[in-house]
Amino acid sequence: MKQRPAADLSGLPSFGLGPRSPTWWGTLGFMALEGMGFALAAGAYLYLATLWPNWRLSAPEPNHWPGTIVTLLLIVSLVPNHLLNRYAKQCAIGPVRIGMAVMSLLGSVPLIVRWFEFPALNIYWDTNAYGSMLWVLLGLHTIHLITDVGDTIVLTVLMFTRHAYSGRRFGDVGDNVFYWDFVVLTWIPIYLLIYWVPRLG
Amino acid sequence: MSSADLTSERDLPPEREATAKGDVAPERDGPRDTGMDDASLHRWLARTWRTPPGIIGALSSVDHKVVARRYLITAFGFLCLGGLNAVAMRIQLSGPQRGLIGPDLYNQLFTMHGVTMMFLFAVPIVQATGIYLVPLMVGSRNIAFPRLNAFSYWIYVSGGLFAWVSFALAMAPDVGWFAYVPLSGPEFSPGKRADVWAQMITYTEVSSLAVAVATIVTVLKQRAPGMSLDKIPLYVWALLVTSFVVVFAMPAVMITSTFLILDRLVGTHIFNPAEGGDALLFQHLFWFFGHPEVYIIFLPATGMVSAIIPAFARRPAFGHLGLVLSLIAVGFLSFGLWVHHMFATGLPKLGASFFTASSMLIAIPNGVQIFCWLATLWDGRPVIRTPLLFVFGFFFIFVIGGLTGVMLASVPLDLQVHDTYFVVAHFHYVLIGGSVFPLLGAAYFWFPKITGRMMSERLGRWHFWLAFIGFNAAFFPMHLVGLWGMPRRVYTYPAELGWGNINLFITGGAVLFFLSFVLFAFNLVHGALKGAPAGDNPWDAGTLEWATSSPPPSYNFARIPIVTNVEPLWAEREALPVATGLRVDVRELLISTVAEAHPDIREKSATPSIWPLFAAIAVGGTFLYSIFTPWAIVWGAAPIAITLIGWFWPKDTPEDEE
Amino acid sequence: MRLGFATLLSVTLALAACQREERDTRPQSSLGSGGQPTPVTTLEPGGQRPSPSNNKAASFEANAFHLSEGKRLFGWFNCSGCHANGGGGMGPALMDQKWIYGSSMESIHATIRDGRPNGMPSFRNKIPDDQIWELAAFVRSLSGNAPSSAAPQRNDDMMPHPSENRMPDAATLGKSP
Amino acid sequence: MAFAAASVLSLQGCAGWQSALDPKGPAANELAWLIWFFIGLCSVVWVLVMIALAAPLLMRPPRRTEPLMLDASADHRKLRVVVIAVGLTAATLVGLTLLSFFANRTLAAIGSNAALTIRVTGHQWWWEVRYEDATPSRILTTANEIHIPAGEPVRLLLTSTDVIHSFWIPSLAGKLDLIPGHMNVLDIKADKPGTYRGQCAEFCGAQHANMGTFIIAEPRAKFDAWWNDQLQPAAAPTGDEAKAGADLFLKRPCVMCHKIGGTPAGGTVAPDLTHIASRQTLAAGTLTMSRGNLAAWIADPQGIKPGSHMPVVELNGDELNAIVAYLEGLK
Repeated sequence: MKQRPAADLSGLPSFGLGPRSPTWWGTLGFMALEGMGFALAAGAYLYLATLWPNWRLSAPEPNHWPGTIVTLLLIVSLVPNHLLNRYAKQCAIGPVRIGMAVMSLLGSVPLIVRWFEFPALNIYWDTNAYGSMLWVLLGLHTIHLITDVGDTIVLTVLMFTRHAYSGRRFGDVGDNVFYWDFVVLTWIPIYLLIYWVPRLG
Repeated sequence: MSSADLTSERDLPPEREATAKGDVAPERDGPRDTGMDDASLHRWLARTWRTPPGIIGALSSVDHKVVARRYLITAFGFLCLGGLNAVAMRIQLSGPQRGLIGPDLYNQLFTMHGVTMMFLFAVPIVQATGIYLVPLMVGSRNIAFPRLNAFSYWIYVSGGLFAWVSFALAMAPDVGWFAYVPLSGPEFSPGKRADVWAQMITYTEVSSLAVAVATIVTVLKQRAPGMSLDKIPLYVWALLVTSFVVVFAMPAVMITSTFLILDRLVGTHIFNPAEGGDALLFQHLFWFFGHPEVYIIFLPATGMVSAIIPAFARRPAFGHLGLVLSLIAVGFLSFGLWVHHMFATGLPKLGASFFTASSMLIAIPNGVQIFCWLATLWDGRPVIRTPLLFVFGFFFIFVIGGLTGVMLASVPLDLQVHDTYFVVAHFHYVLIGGSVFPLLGAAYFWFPKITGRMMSERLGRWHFWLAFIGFNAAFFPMHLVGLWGMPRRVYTYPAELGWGNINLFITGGAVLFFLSFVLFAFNLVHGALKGAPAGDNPWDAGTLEWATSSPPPSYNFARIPIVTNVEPLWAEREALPVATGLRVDVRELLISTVAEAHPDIREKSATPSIWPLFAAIAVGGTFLYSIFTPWAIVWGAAPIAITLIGWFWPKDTPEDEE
Repeated sequence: MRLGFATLLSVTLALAACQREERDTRPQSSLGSGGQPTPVTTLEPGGQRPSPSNNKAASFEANAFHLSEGKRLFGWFNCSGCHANGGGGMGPALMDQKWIYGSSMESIHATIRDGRPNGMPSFRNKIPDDQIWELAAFVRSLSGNAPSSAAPQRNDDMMPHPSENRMPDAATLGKSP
Repeated sequence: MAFAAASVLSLQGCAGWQSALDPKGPAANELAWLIWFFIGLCSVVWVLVMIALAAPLLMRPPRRTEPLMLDASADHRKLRVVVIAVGLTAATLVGLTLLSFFANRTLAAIGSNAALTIRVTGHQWWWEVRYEDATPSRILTTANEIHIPAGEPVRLLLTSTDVIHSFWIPSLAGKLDLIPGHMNVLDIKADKPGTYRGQCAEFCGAQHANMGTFIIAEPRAKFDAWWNDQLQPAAAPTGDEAKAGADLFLKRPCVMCHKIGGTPAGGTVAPDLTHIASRQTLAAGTLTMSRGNLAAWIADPQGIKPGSHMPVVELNGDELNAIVAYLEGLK
């Protein structure tokens, strides 16, 4: 089919940060489907919780301290997270490298505390449905945490290599920050479901 | 809005960064396509966008057309396998107390028929047509996240292989395609059969979720300049809405199958009524996905009908806005009516009547679509060709299916027909009528674009009438035998109930219907080898995929077209306005803003890579191993991490460095 | 390369899976053949009973269908009346590694069929031969001696002990679930 | 065309044994009327849509030449037609929803004052039936066939001990699932005496196809006589073959699962055989009761219902005859 040039795109930039870049939308897509997964797991938990008179099915209360510590750590980590985001927008390689290192650390520490959270539930996953749901919710978020911290560490290593000096890398850092907010956001309702809803029943 | 004023200063995005920012290395500029003659432009772009030669090259291809062709062929293969299942079942049911197939094999057969048709054929094939057509229709050079798209095919085909190899090893699931607990639970389903069901779902859902995310981002961010929201073709709208339904529905079945595998393998009690669980929780979780699933299969078919009718009615679709809004309405409402699958479980009647209302409500947007299509056809005598014949077949059959659906939506009536052959007739009418007939029409419609050759019109008509008569002969009497009390999924039935003759008639129809697919397969092969050359636009249709050659080159468009109308080729008859300025030495495509599709970024597109295949093998192996031991997740984590790092790690190609 | 890997995988799967998944509901011995050997004495020292070694045991001990049937019959025939849920009561415990009359399929089959001194009744004509093999296979799985992919999984009831597919092997107690 | 042929087929097939179109109870009547009303209305709607589809072909309007050249007034007329059609569709759907809602209400009112309560428990591939009564001595347990007084509402309490089944007698009422961990209530009423067949309607494993059940509606007097007769212990065997059969029953695997009232056999995991000969069918509606079928079922249950929980018991010829003779006596 015959063509006639009618617009010139040569002046356009070769990368974009935030919602201008498709990877940001891809991250949002995966957040939507993982968020839906968490919502359904929480829905199943509440379905069973409202089915039985005493939801703990005569099991002891979970010890909420390790969970509370993880929650505080995650909330605290939001501050450096957004500082890192500002530096990523300015594509400043120095502060971004430091920020990524800090975020890798602030990602790994909750993981270590999370190791002690499982025994603090005071119940095994195969004791009853209450125990199963606690382990399922905590397990889902732990896998979520591990994959994202792994991703952050790999990106941190990448930012210290010669590949770091590209606009797309700073876009990736921005997306990682965006995803970390999501990981922290999903933990809050799950934390309440695991440690405080059983105390109501 | 004519294309001339598009390039005026006002329309370009506000903050245009001319200079490089912060520590970003300046882009090493390469030759541009501005002012380049067509021959050298084609030579440059063909070399930049070609799929590397050889086996490894083929396995590492990320061209959306190559991946889509593989999807289409694999899905058609599974359609034939599922069809053979159906014929075997029908022969066993052709008379009372037949001894041909015992209950154990029959239960595996009908489960594999359902699983293959729903998870291995219907969803993948509609998404595959989307993978092929959406980038072409929005005027882009490749799908967004091309490596994720390649990965999704490898996961899908290993899931299909996993299911059918299990069937060969007498390990196929035998608990029905929706595998209710406690029958599929740990106590009543010994061995690994129900685990195969649960894990096969995980494979196919990971694959369709990946495709859905890729499709959404392609439609939102990679549209040609000028293709604002009101100029997006209806087929692309249908795929966009379907992808959103996939993103919000598929996690439900992944949660359901994960909970089932946890109950079976590590002894959790999520569905154990004696230890605090509940059997109905499974049904709620499954059908929350189950009903959107059938709309995931149906909505792309409405997109195909919305593409075929305007081409043969020789006018843009009537009520474009009405069709788009009803697509979105069906997408939302499909999440609100899953309980109509559970009317017979003894739920409180008031709750059930709410779902009667919502099930009836969804018939209204479907009605709007039907009436808008009919109105499009009223505007002049349409050109009658095979694709339009299949659309007429779609109208005839789908409306019957829709109306029996309205019958099923009423709680009291459903209690008489639930889980009987009336329901089997209903969902075959809406699935085969609603999705397979438009799919066959789409095959005849886009076959010339995919292969560059026309399919034979004569064989096409023979195929249509054989399929139409065979389908109705097979499935319409099922309404009767269902009302006569024949339940679903029975491997045989007593002689004195008088269902023998009508079942024999149904079996005859089913064989006829199967033969029509044999004829279709012959027509496909014949067309591909000896079909008449098709040229760019055999049907003189209006959307962008007809602007490029057939089959399209690896880079789709030499220059990105500019869109001025919802049917661009009809609006710009003499010459297509195009945008120039993209680099030709590196894989580059245009990223545009979401609402108005203003050109925004010259984004690099991922180069071919073998890592998606390795990642699929690692993920697939972990899924397979995890039905034997929960430690598979731990042992599988390392290979998955390694292959993913290999996939994303930049490789010094210009695409990765800019 | 992928094709080779796929066929190799399916062959290994074929051997394990076919054997685990086959569901033959018809007994090997046809009607009235009555092939049960008559015991010579009622007493026998701990260990192997000299019964003809037929391969019936092999087709039962690793078959998921027969193991699950064995678990159902263990409940239906009220074996738990004396053996509790395997922990032992009036009858000896079946989950530990102590076997008074031998732990092989043939020995357990003989125990159920001919009974044992101190209270184990003889179910000779009371339970069809195939079902005795199924019960024997299940009893072995109670102490973790059945392959975990074929062993029965949890019941839809209150849980007296971890399901058989997650039981550590009583003898070694080292095997992970 | 196909629709016309099929509707002819359906008319003669109305009097099916197990058919929703052959109602014998108030609930099924209401539903049959509802089914025919929906079929009629939907057929009219379908025919209208087909006419609208065929219009452009039959009336042969001129073929369009320029795709984008649209006639605004014609499009406006089309818009009006589409809006009217959508309005009609919405109205019809609201009407059908209300119709279903009211049908639901009349169904609920049918069994509200049921005097008799029967607990039906679903097992893998047979139905355990237990008649509840205030005085414990009158509580009766039987299997697969449910006798009810004709003309009176009966309350069925449905639950299951293994997988999900679904209790469905098409000519009396809609179906209702039997779910482990749940107790569902189904009220049924048979207008006239008669035998109404039903079948499990939720896939429940290997023998889902052969899990039939019968509702036998009888006049009140006959029903009470049947109940009292069923409460009696098993009839003593007469004739030495039957005596040998009774003795064999206690020596062979039968005693491990089945119960015969008045004898040491007390297994409750399988159907109660105290009055087996008084039932019309065997093996959950799979075989009609006769000496030949009784012998065939005992000799080779896995041939008739492969996968059923009844094992193949090794009996030689005369042992089989003895047991059959004994069981035939248990009226």
